[in-house]
Amino acid sequence: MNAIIVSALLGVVMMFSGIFFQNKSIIKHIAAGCLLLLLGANLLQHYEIFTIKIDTHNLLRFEKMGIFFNTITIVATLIYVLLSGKDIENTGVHVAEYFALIFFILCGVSILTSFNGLLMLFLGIEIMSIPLYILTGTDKRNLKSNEAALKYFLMGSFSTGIMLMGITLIYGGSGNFQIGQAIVSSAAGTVPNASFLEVAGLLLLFSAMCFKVSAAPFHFWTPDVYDGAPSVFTSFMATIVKVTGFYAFIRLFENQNELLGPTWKIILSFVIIATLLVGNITAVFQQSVKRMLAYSSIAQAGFMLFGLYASNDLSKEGILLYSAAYCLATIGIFAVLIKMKDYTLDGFNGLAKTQPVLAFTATVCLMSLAGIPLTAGFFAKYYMLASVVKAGGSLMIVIVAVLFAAVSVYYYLRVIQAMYFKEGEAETTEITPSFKVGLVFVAILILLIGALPSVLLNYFYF
Amino acid sequence: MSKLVYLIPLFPLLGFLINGLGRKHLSKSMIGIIGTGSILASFIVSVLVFFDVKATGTSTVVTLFNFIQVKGLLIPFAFQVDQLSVIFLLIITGIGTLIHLYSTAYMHTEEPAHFGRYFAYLNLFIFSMLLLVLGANYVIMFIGWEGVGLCSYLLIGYWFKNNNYNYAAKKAFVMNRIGDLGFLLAVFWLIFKLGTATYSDVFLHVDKLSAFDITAITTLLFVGAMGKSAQIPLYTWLPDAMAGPTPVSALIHAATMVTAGIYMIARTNLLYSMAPGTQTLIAIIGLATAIFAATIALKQNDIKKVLAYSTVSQLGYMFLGLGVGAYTGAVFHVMTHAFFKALLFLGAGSVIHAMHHEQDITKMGGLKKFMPITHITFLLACLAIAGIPPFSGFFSKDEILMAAYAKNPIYYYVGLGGALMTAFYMFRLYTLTFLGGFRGTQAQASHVHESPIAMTFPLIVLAILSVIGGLIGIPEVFAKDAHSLGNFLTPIFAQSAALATEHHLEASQEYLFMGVSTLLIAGIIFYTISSYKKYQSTETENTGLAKLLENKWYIDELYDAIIVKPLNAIAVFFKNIIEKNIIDGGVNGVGKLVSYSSRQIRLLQSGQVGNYVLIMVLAIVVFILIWFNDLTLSYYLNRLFKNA
Amino acid sequence: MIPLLLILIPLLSGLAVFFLKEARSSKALALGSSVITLALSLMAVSSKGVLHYDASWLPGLGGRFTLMQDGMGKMLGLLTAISFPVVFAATYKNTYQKPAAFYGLMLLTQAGLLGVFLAADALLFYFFWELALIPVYFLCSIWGGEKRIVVTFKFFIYTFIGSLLMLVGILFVYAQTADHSFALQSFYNVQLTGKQQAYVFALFFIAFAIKMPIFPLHTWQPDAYEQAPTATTMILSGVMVKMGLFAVIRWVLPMVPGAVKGHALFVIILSVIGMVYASLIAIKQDDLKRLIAYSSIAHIGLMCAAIFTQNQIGLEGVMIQMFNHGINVIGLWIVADVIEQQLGTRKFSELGGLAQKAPTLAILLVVLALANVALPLTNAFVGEFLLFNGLFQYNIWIAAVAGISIILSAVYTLNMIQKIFYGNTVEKTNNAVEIDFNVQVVLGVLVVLVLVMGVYPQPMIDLTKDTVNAIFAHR
Amino acid sequence: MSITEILFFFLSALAIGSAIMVLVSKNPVYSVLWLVAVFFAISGHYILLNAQFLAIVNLIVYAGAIMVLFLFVIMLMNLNAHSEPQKNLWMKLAGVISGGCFLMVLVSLVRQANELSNKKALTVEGNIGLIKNLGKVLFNDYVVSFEITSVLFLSAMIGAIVIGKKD
Amino acid sequence: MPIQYYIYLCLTLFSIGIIGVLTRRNAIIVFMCVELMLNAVNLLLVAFSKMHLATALVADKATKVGTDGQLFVFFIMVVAAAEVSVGLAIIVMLYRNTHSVDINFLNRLKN
Repeated sequence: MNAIIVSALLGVVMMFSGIFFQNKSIIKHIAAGCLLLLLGANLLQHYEIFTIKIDTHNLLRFEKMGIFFNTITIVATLIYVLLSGKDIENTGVHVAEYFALIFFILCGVSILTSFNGLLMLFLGIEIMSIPLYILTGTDKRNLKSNEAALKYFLMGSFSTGIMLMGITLIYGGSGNFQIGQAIVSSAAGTVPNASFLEVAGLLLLFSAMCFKVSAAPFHFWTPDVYDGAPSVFTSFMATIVKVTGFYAFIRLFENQNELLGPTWKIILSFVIIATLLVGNITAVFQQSVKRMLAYSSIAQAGFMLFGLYASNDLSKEGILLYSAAYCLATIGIFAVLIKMKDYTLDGFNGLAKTQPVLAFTATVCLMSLAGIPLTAGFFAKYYMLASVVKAGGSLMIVIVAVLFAAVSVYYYLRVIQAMYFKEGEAETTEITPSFKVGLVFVAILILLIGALPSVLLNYFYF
Repeated sequence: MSKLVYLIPLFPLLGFLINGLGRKHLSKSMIGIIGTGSILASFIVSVLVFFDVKATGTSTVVTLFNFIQVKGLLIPFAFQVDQLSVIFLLIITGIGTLIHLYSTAYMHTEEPAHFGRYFAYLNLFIFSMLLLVLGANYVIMFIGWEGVGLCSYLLIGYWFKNNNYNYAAKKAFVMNRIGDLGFLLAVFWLIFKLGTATYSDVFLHVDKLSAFDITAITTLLFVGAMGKSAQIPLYTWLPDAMAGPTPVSALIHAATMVTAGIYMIARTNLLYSMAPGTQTLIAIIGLATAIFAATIALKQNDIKKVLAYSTVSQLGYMFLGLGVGAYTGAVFHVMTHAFFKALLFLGAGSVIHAMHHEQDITKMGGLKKFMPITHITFLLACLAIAGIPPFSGFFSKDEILMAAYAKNPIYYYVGLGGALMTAFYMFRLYTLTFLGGFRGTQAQASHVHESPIAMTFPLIVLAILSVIGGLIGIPEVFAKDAHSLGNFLTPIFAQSAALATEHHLEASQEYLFMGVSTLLIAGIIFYTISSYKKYQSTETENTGLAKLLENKWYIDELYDAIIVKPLNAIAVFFKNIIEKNIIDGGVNGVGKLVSYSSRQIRLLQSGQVGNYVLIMVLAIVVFILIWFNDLTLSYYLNRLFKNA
Repeated sequence: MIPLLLILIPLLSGLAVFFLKEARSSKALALGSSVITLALSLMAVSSKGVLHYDASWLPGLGGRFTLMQDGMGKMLGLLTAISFPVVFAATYKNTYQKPAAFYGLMLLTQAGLLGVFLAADALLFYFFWELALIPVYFLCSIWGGEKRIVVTFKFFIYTFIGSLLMLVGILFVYAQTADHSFALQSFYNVQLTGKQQAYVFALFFIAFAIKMPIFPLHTWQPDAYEQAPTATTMILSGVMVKMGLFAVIRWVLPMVPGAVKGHALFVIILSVIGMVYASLIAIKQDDLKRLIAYSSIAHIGLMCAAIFTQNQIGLEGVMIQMFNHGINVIGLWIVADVIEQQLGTRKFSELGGLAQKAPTLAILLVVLALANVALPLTNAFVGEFLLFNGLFQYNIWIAAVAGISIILSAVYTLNMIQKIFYGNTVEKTNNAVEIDFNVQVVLGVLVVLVLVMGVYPQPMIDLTKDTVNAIFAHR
Repeated sequence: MSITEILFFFLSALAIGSAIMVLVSKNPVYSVLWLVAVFFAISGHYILLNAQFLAIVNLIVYAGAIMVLFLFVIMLMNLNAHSEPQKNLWMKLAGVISGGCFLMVLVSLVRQANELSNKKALTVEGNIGLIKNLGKVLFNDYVVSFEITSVLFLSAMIGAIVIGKKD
Repeated sequence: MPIQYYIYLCLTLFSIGIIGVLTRRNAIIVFMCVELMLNAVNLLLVAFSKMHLATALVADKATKVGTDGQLFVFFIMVVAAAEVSVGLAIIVMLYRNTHSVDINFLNRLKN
């Protein structure tokens, strides 16, 4: 509860900070301070030192894992603000409002990590989505940004409709807004003796959640929106918002494996493979790094879906690690990308010569995204695959996944090639030393988690 | 004394090392002394060992260390000294010494570094050859076996600036390798069945081998012998090997290395005696080679080529001997052949030396008066090889032919035909070279001279040996137990002798054959000398059979067409088509497929919200359909993703 | 402690080299560190028994930092430890842009390689497997030849696919282990059904087959060897291809004996096809590096086939041949490098007559080339003798077909010698000079090793005997 | 046929008919008006189901506020039938077919659902839809979510300002 | 009333909403169709709430079963209102820049 309340309040604080401080960079620092505050509040609850206790009438259910996930998102946001804060300032005039919206989104994140029942899920998702529609459209003069905002909004509200229909059907079947209680499972291999309405509702809900986490074939908004949105906000959308969607998704469906029967796995594998296929294959041809990253985020979603596919302890741990690894790497690479004058691959040519630190950290981030050992991304992918194997899932789908992972190496490496092996004068905007320090910190964090993932998992989580 | 046998290969090895490493720093005379001296030392030790063996009559195995020892296989680095190896030791070191001596003079025009290289190679060759004959198991023999092949390669390509020589060297090595593969397979077979490659163990446990095993092993070993001893179909390298310096031809390609096959089969005589099928094969191939090579030799004009084909032919006789079970005869012929063929080559070398590297006999003639010693020794050698009694060749060849008759009279008649051809081409060679008028250029005429003492001394020694060498193998018909070589070797061949059914010819029949063959050969010799004495070189081209013979039956061309060219074609096909297009193309194809599908799938991202929503709706419909109906699609998907 | 130090020294010195500025000091540090590693490795070889090191690493996952150095580990550790100083010394005069990065990456590669050979924990093994790959990617892409980027890219993705499949295999086995551990012993003790074994075998073997490489998964190799900087190529072909062979012996053979038996014929036939195929292609190569590359494919094919014959003689042969092939091929690459550095070409059609200009080089190369064709009394003979023996005991006909490569190897090796050294000098070789002293020394050392190992191979056989016995005892 | 049923069918027909008209009207203004009609019909259904609170809210919020907002925007943009873009026929057909598929699949599913047999929705009976009852529950059990919606509104407000305000 | 009637009605309205999204190009109309979908959902929720109430009333006369369904409708309306304000703001912004609300022209971002 701490995080929900504090983030909402801090959002209001940020709203008003715009009135009192005209200097934009002060606002950034305030935001960073507020984030630290939020982190503190969340950690207080994590270590059970001080918790705001409110009777939620069973609408929210707090568990250690969710709170830990909050910590991850808050830290990621903090890093994001520290790295890209300057670029948020440059996006438009309403800087304080942007930060306020970010805090509201974090409020939505906190709700989604603790929802109990479909009502809070719905509200959480909307609280997270509506500010995003706005953030997407903040570059008002830019037609791409406008277009992205409208597309995102239209498709987002459409998916909300689908989701609500799903919720309604579930309600019709079970009489309440909890899921998965009225379904009676029967012998393996046959269709469970479930309420038809409820199953249909679950499928609709599933589709809507797929939309939110941009799983194929509901992913179409992702490349366009990520591409059109101002890069700073793409970074935020692609990381914190996305992994939260996953967390909610898995929280929602974690017990559905047995209940929905074997057919469920087929649908899920279909979605996973389609996601991996679309994300990885399409990314190969992209010339714009930003758009490539958009597709790569779809591909990463495919991997995260394995957590849903396996749905066991390992996959929950894995999704935490995956979130951390993915957020770090993506925030890092976007922070570099934002500094580039040219977002195309050729724009990165020779970056290693002009900006060795940037190139090195970008390489670490890309390697982490590609899942190469000794980076955090490896263990993230590792957990996902391991959870499927451990759950006795199909080995075939794991093999397909690793083959696509190899494809992903192809496009990630192209950026590294451009930076290190190609001739060119990559142009960047002004790079401050503190920015470099921040990047190196991110890179070290990635490598540290890559070498000793148990530090993250055991020390904080258990 | 036999315990010191390791000294025998050690000296040449030291010689090789000193000459090889110090070739830039040593003077030529020093190199010559070291090279020749090391072999001489070996020879002396060999002689001592010989008398030791002769006295005790036992075979000794000296193990130096364990070469390879793994579970189930022990291959010691061991030497075996017995009657057979001692004979070969004497031949190798003895003739080796003479040829080293000869080389110091023959090669005197070389630069010191190359001179050193030459002697290093020669020493290395002697070392390898000694390993070959001394080894107490097939693996050590194989070490020497390949080692001599290597030295042959190095020496044929000694003048490495000439690419033709290099090709010849390569050809020799590769053809030897083909044979070596057979040898190796045979060794593997032995190890597989018996778990050992040591002679004594193999012969002790020979009863564990099935008849098929024995036939296969012996055949494969014989393939090895084919390569090394230049038998059909692997003989073509030997004539080409004449690219090397002439002493090398004398040592390697006449006296020693090419007889390794005979040594090996003689060593393995027990197995061969147990495999009559292989014996027949050997006899037929040997005989065919003898005749075939003799026909080619009839029409060759290069002095060394004639001798090369003659060597091939003589080797064929030796294999005939092995094939009919006359192991002693074969070894005997190895020995006599070593004497007279080395002599012939050295004589030829002397001639070539005198003629300033002219090798075409049609451009020689009348050298008798310029080079008396060479002439006399050469004539003696020719008589020996032609088989005129009492020269050495007569006894050894006769022994083989008699044994062949005992086995199958056809062998004898064909073999005799070969012997007649031998007489013809040898005396054609002799006549064209030494008799008649000088047909060379004026410049050559002014320079023709007898060779220095270092060259003529070996000639004289070998000539003596060629003349009297046969006396150690006087046939039984002349005197009981006169065949001292046979007696000496008895322990080696005792087991096969026990297997073979002895059927000697009647003494009268034997006399008859000897007489007739001697008369025929003498007739041929007279005919040849008289017809070629007045020879004048004509420019007319040979036709018909003569042309066929002059071009060696076009065997090289045939091999080129049926083996080399197809192999090259396949290699090119593999390289340019399979590798580039299919295998690498397949790999790249996957990459291309990915980028192609990338471009196609990308088009789905049309930018149209309507299309996006359409696909989403359809996906939902499909999901519901999959869940609620056991559609064919879902059935297959189910099968596909069933748990492993 | 020695196993840990073996990995740590190159790792730390590799990281340290990155921070050096001067070429001289980075070279010196790299050489010094590699010599220390060599000394440590010799200590390991001289010590008795199996060396262990164990530390906690991933408590939640069941992965531990476990190192084990048995006979095979000692032998390959020695090979790695010898290779690097040799390579550094032989290429001491080569100049690189950004030398610090070059030597740093090389040392990281060494750490990765040693880790692979010592790891006794599947996850750790996988880590080192990749750690060995990534520096090579950068080495080849930055300092390689003209087509380096494309070629290295292919190489990287190719091997990466393989290692990902191996990862799946590791995960699968891990899930089946009784104690949910990645430890080598747990993997050995795992009970798998026939079908599971087949899956695991396929997953592991593809990774290793790509690394070796086995026909038809080999096409990355000639390109990569050709384009990589020669110092890296030496490591690639001298040591890195051994990773595949090593891994099959260490991880596949004892873990899924049933599947190995079931697929042996298939693998052997592939290997033998590869041998003959690669040999034939080698005959037609005009490029020295590509020739050596294809020759290497042929040799590795034989070793792979021998592993799958599953008899003791063959396996002993693989052990000794892994070492020998490493030594020989590094020597050949050094020669290739010397020629390319001096004359600026590797094409046979532009070479010739070098024996007149550089007789020492010619002699050294001839010895190495003869080792390449496995002539007796060179080291490779002992190995190939045992390998063929093993293969023969498996199937006579396959051994006979494989034997063809003995002949073909003579053809292409002699071709190479002839075209480079014999004949008359041509335009490019007219002004050639004898090689530098440091290269002479290095090659001399290698040649001595070749001969010593060829005459007296027993110590090496004894060194690896324990591994072989353990594998056969396990079955 | 009871009066309830007659009302039900009438309202349903009105709702569906108006909804279709929303789609087919070329003039956006008409579409808005037809949509208002749909909302009225739905409000009628609410009343029929004795959900008085929702009926009123629906009228006020949807038909009143939201639709008027729409109407204002349309009028602001001066959109009319002439400026109204039309999709090509195939796209329309594809849209109708896929929407029809969606409907068909769900309807057939409902027809198969056993658990719905003999289930009825109370129309007049039951007073849970009264403001008093709803209010009690809302401010007891659902107070947290009610408060949380304030965050939603705040962000929507900020959004409208950020997006709508001319820089 | 049998619950099926309500389900069919609402599904029909929902599908009409979907068809509208698929067939219209005017962003405002598309958005209106989404609103139509939401309303269909609302009605269905109310119908279900009364259905569950009917079941529960048999056992307990004072039951409050079904309230949650109607409250959910309330929250949907709240959210819809918020969405509309943001959505219309976005549409207006776009119109200001392009003078069009045709979603088919929204194809600067593709592939």
